[in-house]
Amino acid sequence: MLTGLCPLCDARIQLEADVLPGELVECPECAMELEVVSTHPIRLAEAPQEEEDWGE
Amino acid sequence: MAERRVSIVGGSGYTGGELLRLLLFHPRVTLVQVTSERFAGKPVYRVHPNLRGVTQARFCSLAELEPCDTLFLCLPHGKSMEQMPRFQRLAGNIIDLSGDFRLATPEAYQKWYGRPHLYPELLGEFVYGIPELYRRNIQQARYVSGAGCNATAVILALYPLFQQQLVYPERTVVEVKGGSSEGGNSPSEASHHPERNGVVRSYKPTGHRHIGEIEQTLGHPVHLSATALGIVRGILATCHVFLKQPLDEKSIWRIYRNAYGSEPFIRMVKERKGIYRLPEPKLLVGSNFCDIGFERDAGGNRLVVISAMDNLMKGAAGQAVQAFNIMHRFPETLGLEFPGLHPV
Amino acid sequence: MAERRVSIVGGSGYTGGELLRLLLFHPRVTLVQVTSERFAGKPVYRVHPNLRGVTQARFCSLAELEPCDTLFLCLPHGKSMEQMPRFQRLAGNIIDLSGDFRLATPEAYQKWYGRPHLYPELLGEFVYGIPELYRRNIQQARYVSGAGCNATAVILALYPLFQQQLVYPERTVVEVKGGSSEGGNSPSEASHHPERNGVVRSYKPTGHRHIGEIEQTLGHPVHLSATALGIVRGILATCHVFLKQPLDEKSIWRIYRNAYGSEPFIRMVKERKGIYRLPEPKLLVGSNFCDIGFERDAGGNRLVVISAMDNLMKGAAGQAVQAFNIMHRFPETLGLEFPGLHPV
Repeated sequence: MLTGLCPLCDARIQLEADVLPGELVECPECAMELEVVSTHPIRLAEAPQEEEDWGE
Repeated sequence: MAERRVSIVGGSGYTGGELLRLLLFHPRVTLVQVTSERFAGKPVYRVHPNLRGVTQARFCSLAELEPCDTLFLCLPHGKSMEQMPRFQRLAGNIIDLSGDFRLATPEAYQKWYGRPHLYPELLGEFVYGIPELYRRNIQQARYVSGAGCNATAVILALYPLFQQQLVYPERTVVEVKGGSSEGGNSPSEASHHPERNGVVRSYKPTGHRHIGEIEQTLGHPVHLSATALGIVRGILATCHVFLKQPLDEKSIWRIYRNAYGSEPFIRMVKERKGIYRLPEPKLLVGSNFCDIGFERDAGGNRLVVISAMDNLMKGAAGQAVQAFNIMHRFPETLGLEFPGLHPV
Repeated sequence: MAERRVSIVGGSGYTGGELLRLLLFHPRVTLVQVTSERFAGKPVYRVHPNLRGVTQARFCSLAELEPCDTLFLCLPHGKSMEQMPRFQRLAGNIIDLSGDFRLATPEAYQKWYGRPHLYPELLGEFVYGIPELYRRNIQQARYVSGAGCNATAVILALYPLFQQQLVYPERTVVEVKGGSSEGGNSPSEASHHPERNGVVRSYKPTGHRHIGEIEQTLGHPVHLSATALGIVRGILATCHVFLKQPLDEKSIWRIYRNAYGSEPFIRMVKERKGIYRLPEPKLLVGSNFCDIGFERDAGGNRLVVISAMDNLMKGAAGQAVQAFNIMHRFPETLGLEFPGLHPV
């Protein structure tokens, strides 16, 4: 397993050893959708997505 | 870890009933007695109908109280201290859920409870019962005083920021929103359903008694208002603090993760998606969780910290059992595993 | 009694979520998989926020379903039967919470579910999952079909009277009052809060689908109406039956005590004093109890029988786990001890 850091909340995220750049991962703590930018070293960035309307 | 023989003094109120529910299912507790002057001799489910068929236990009067290992006191403020010497003779450990031994000085007690303290010399013997802040003291303690429900919600939300002096304390503004069970089970004009249902009632815009405990623990008073809502259980504390230095989201996460990351009963809840993105008290009904979230105000230096809990659980009976587990080296979550319900 | 490897098919709905909560804390269960097409790969607490910090389990897709000991099916009506042969290959025991295998004949299924049954030959292999009536059959069963929530409330209330032919069946009138969680978690115009909150909505005055199961079990159809209230969980069934012979209170108590006296999850609630003198559903939220009470109409031969339960627990997930315990010779109350909360 590889470990990446969430760019938003700094949580440690466990990634499969064979994870590929471009794969989408979800941060277990802040539910942010993240994109694997690089694997050596592991770098994660906010995946481009529009925020759902919360309906209020 | 032998079983503990435990009794509840004042078991007919909502807090006493919740404690009874937890202790009846606690694997290391033998429940000896539950006192109630008004219902002495009656079965407990007469007052706590959720316990129908669960127990045949009956209330006894305070006069019949026998020695035991641990006494939980659920008496009204003022009644606890009145008989404390007698309770000390009856049990090696005491957990008092009233406000009588929360404040460290007789002056503070006079100020917030409006009467002189009868046993000021005992105040130092009680540890303030918030495990996340005082776990080591509780481990050594003979006597623990349960913290107030609103105080617990505000203290847990703000303690990491105040401890590291990251905010201007005197500018802190908090509004706690709570339910009708905080008022206890005696009816009044104001709790009559047609008057009470669906309200958004500013019942304590200022002068809420829990400010005393908050000031004592955070080192500063906070501007606190309390609003009652149309729910029965649940507290949501919305805390407005003003940062001395700008902090990005990641550092705020880090501050709270360092403070509470390994706590069994605190969950950080701040999510970008889903229905429940920030703490929601209704999800915590019956559980011992305190959920904490936050949001930075992009425009300035305001940080809004939000905490939620069940006032009868983490705000009273649940936290008392958590302290009980710590005092007797039981696993801290023992008997407190119920995760809450959804939908509810 | 070895552990059972268990999976849930369709775990993202309210019933699936409640089942997940119960099975996560069941001491004899190893939870293998929880499927959801819509949320495959996502953590389960994304959809069931009360499970935050309780489990790191993630949904998988139905295609990834592996063999296990027991499969709980929480798919919409029609979806369960579509893939039943595949589920039969994957697990020795199946508990289906949909309506697909509740009715004994394809004709009844066509009538109440408006579509032909795809595997009529399998109908006979499923035992109708009300333990209080079919405990022995369930003990021998490979497959159990969970009963409908309203059907369970009405059947348990009336079975003793119908079984002993003490009433005029065709004159029986029942109104079940329920909450919004019965409708599942997909939003609609009618479930939009400003429209749904505080309603007393006659959503099924006639033709409620559960009549089929009730008729099949009691041997007679009943006149059933369903009303939706401003609660989330909870059912109260008010049943009006008309006695052939006059019966005094004592004999009615005796009839119900003989039928349910030793049942772990049925409590008779009929008291002269206190706030909760007859069954109250809000007290049962999260518990597996069905409370039953009654009152004779002094004027004539009408008897009003009242039953209450949590539609997601005794009316669905709780009763499914109760059947699971019976099928595998576990203590029937295992994992179902939560007594409900008060006040709530």
